[in-house]
Amino acid sequence: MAYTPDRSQYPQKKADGSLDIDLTSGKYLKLWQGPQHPGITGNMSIELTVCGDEVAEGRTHVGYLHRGFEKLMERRTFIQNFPIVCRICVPEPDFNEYCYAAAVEELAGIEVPERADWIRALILEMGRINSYLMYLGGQAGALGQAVIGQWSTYVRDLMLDRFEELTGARIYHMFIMPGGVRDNLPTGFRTRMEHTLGEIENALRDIHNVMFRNAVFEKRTRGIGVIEKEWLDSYGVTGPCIRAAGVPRDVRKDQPYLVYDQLDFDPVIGKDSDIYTRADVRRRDLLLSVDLIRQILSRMPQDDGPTMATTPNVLHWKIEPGETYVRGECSRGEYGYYLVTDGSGYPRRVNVRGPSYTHAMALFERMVVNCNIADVAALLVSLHTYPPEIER
Amino acid sequence: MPEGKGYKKLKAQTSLADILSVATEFERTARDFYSDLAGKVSKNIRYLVEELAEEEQRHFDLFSELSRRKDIEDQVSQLVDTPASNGKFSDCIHLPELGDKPDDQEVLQFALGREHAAMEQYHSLAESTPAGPIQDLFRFLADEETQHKNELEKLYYEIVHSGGV
Amino acid sequence: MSIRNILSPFTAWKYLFRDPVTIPDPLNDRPGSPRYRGFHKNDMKKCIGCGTCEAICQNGAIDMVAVEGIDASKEDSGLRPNIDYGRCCWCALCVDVCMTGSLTMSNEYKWVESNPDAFRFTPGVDKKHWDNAALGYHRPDGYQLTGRVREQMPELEPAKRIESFDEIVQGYDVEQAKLEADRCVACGLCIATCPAHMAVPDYIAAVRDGDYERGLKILYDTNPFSQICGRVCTHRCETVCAARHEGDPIAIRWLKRHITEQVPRDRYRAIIGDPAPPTGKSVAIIGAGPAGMTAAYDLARKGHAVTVYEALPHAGGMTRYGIPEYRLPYETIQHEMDLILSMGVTIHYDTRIGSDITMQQLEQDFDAVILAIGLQMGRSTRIPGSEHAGVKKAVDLLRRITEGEHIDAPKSMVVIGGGNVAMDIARSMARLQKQQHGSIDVTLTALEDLNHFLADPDEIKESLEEGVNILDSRGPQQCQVDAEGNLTGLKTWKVLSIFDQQGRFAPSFDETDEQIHPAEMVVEAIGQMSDVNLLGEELTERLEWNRGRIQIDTNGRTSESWLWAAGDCVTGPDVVSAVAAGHQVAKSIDAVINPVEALTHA
Amino acid sequence: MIELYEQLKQRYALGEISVQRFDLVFITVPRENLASLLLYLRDTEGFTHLVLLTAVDWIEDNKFQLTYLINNRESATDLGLRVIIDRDEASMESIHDLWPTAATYQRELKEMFGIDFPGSPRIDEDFILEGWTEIPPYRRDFDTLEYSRDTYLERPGRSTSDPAQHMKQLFYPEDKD
Repeated sequence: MAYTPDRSQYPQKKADGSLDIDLTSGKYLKLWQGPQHPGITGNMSIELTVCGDEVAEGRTHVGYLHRGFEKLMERRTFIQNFPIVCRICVPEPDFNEYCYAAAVEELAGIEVPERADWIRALILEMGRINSYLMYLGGQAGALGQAVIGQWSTYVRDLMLDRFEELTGARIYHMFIMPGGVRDNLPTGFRTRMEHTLGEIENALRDIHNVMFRNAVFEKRTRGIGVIEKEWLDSYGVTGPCIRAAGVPRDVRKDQPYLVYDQLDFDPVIGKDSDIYTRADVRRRDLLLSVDLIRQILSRMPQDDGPTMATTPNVLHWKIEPGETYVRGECSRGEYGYYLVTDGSGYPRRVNVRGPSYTHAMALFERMVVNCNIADVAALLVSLHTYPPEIER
Repeated sequence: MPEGKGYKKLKAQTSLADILSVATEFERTARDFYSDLAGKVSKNIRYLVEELAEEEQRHFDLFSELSRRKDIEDQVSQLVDTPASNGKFSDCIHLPELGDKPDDQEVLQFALGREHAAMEQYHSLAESTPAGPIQDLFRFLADEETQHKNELEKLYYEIVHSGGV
Repeated sequence: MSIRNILSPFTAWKYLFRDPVTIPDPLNDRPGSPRYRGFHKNDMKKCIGCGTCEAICQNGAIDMVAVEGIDASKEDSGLRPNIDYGRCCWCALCVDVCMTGSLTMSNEYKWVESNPDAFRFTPGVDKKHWDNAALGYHRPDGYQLTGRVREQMPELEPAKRIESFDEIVQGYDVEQAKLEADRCVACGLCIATCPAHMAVPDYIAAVRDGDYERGLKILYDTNPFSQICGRVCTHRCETVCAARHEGDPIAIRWLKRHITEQVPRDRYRAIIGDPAPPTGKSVAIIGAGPAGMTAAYDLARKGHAVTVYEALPHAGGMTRYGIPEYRLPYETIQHEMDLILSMGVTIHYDTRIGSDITMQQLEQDFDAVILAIGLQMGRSTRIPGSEHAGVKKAVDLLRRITEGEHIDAPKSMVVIGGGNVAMDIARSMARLQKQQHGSIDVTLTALEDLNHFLADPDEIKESLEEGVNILDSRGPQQCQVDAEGNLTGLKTWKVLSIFDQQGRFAPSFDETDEQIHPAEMVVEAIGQMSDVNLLGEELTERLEWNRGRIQIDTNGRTSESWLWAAGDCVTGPDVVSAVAAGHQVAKSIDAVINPVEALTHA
Repeated sequence: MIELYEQLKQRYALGEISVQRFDLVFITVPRENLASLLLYLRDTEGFTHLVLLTAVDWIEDNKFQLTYLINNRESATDLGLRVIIDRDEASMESIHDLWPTAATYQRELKEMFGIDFPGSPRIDEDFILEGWTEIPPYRRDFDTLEYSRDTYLERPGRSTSDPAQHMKQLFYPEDKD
């Protein structure tokens, strides 16, 4: 059982309910975690006000990585935007490519070849696996288990090889473009992918044994960092975070996109809503992705047909006025693009909704209160946040 | 051009120098004819006639030079190797009477007729002459005229058969 | 918590006995995948310097630079993409959009330099170790970012069009024109090739935007024969179009026509605008064809008093008297001419210089004179029998048809010639035959083989569709006349070869392959010449000539300081070249007769 | 979705509706109705998930469009509420009391578009841009290219040629226009 202290005294509150933190009292201390800190996820920092080893207040600071993508996109043509969107999320860039392409296709009225939908789903699941593998290393690392990161990096690298041979690049794939995908699967891809999936399953067995069936890990994560039921809607919680709270929300199932309505799966859920459960939901979701990839490869059209729809000449492609929102279920939750067009050759507005935007800001700031300093890193990682999708 | 007479005259000759002198005479007459014509035709097609006169002058110079050379036999057999195609030409074979004011097409047709006649003449001379330096010389002369005729023919088609819009 | 969860982590020890998974020598043992988007390659033989790669690069990483040793030509700007690897993100949009497929990527991804400027390089020019890499990203088959297929032009069906002289080409509708205009990548390679240097990408952009008034303004800035050129231009622009490398060239001519059709005719004058105030200078122009009327338009717009002398009853020159109405309706020409005349141009029809007025008179009365008399006289083969009354010249017949004269169509006829004039007369006579006899019997013989016809491929195709019997590689030998003196046909020989190695005419014939083509009429359409008799002997002698044509300088000025010459009579047959020449002489004349004005405008 | 629209119309003044997909509809609503509409939709109609809150700058009309995208997780449908507000001294009522997470969105909108949400927690705190002195950068009249030219050095030594201009210089330089 986790230790449950009496929270009634700290931090003290003012009459209006806000925290009464007087730094000169000597009771409180400012503690910065990040932007350079091993216990931080990417380029962000958290400003902690601690009382003893307990956090009284936490503030997320972002802006170390702001590139103004949404604004940049307003002065690039619809095709020119396709290579830049992937940069909004480094470890899992494909959702940007997919959501952007799908939004453009929807507003431009372009029908994508079915083959491209299958390949898109394949890529998104491959990206999800990579994202989870990176997370597992981070989650374990936040609790001192460096070896997990080494194992997951190895199998992730194998998946990067698959990305490289399919898309022509390892990190920024730039393969899903408005109109479809660039190409069919290379010859022999299925065999090599099957080998990679096998390696991933092996690695996950080891990770399960060493990380999850581990007394230390359990002690540090069970009952800690619980997302309360009533926060789920207040803080826009999605993805494994909401599924670990027992709510079977998964865009792939709820509002199936691409070919997900043709695949057999159930959303992976947990019930305790703590760090351990979220990690476990992600581990099982990873295995689900392995299964989905196998399903996709066996069910998709086996021949090499067209993968791109005919688009207008991309050099002066204009789209009628309209607005839409396209979402997908990424490894961290709901990823979505809100696209507004005005009849010109450029988007009027693009807004990127990354799950970290709510998770790492308002939700984290709520959750970190009363948290033990030593658990902050694990808590933050357990929300699986990627700062660039917060500030874009 | 008095074809029969020239043929007889050439055929009668046995010495290389004499043959050359007759041929030289041919070219001189032609040059003088064109030079004379140049003054008569309209200025816009004068270039054609002047070019023809120049060409004949070139032949004339060539023959004059040949007849002066000591090593003429070697020289001729060397030159004989140059092959020249002899494609048939059609609507220009018929020699028109050149009036006072011939147009470009008439001038060209006339010139082509002349070259053709000369070419045939040298060919037949060569055929009725036993192998040796004299035959080689006729062959050479025939090739010269053939080449010139080919050039003129190209010019003819370029000017007359321009194709239209 | 169980004992298992304490022991389980120790399974990690098994990794002690595993081989490392890292690649021992990644610099050499780790080639990029076959479709890896590595360093760029550019095939110098294919690249045309269209700059589309630069246009699509969202990083601004590409500059188009002139390269030593690569000369520009009409179909190649000579520029080559220089890529800044400090900016490139290897998205390969440049490869995808490349109009010729010259730009590709290798699977090489390692490149070490100490000089950062070395990473700005011109692929294909700066030799790199990956230039011959077999693997790397190429645009996959069937994948396209720009349209490849030309919009089909609606046309009358052959059976329908042979019934009358109605215009065959119907013109694009707005939807089609937008789609066709959309294919253009606006590289502008075509501008240099267009004799009038029309701003092609700009007016195509106007079609895309649906802004036809803007389009019309752009057209008439450079071409007062836009309606005419939109129908019958030789469209050399389309032969250098970047789109032709991996698809159909843009239908530039049809788009021009489309603009002129979309603007109501009563709006033209207002869009083009009024001419400048009068300058008090005067110019005479001989010949109301494209060259003469273009010069008239330009000079009148500059405020000069322009008088045009036309020997025939209508303006338009060869566009009217040479081109059949099914290709170019007379009322279109008339509208174009009226527009030019509305700029304040005076025209005297049925007035022949040389007989009605002399050149000397014009020299005296005007500040400058332009000779734009075209090529009105048909050439004859002068084969035996060609002097027969049944042997006609195509240009004469076409002129008579235009004038509305009744022509007795022969039951059978032969046309000699493989150019557009030959097609025009064959198709015109076929229509008359159809009207008068209900059936068509037109044989067309040409020296050239079908692949070397001077006529446009469209003309050949449409002639065949309309029932014209085309016999290629036939050399005319004789017009056959029977004992009663009636023309009975044409004798031809087979042409074995027509060009020599330099591509010059040097036909050779096979006499044994002789054919007689029965015909009541033979029409010669082998070429045209200028009727320069109007100059008079004295002026002819004074002028300098260049191989049969009046010698002009680059501005179209002759050796006589008051006389300029332009159009087919000096540059050979082509509408748009004549328009260009018209502009040229107008500019030159304006600079000479109105030097101050020209200077301030410069 | 159309039924919902008809039903809402009985109670609220609504603007135009655009049906984008069977599961996505945008409705323009007057700003004064927004809060009560959101409350109703959240508590009664099941639109419990605030997907995003963002703005579009219609500078030509001198208006901002605020888009409140809410999602009904049970019926898997999305509803976008568009509120058009004045661009001058732009200000809007905060909805952080309905969704605490909205405070983050509002803070960003304040910074990036200059739209104020009085009462929203930490609304004046810098979000991404510390020490920003220019106009709010996501406004259409902020020119990113100009800003980057003013702020950063161009790499020297680059120059490019337009193919058409280049060919003109080579083949017909005498033509002026």
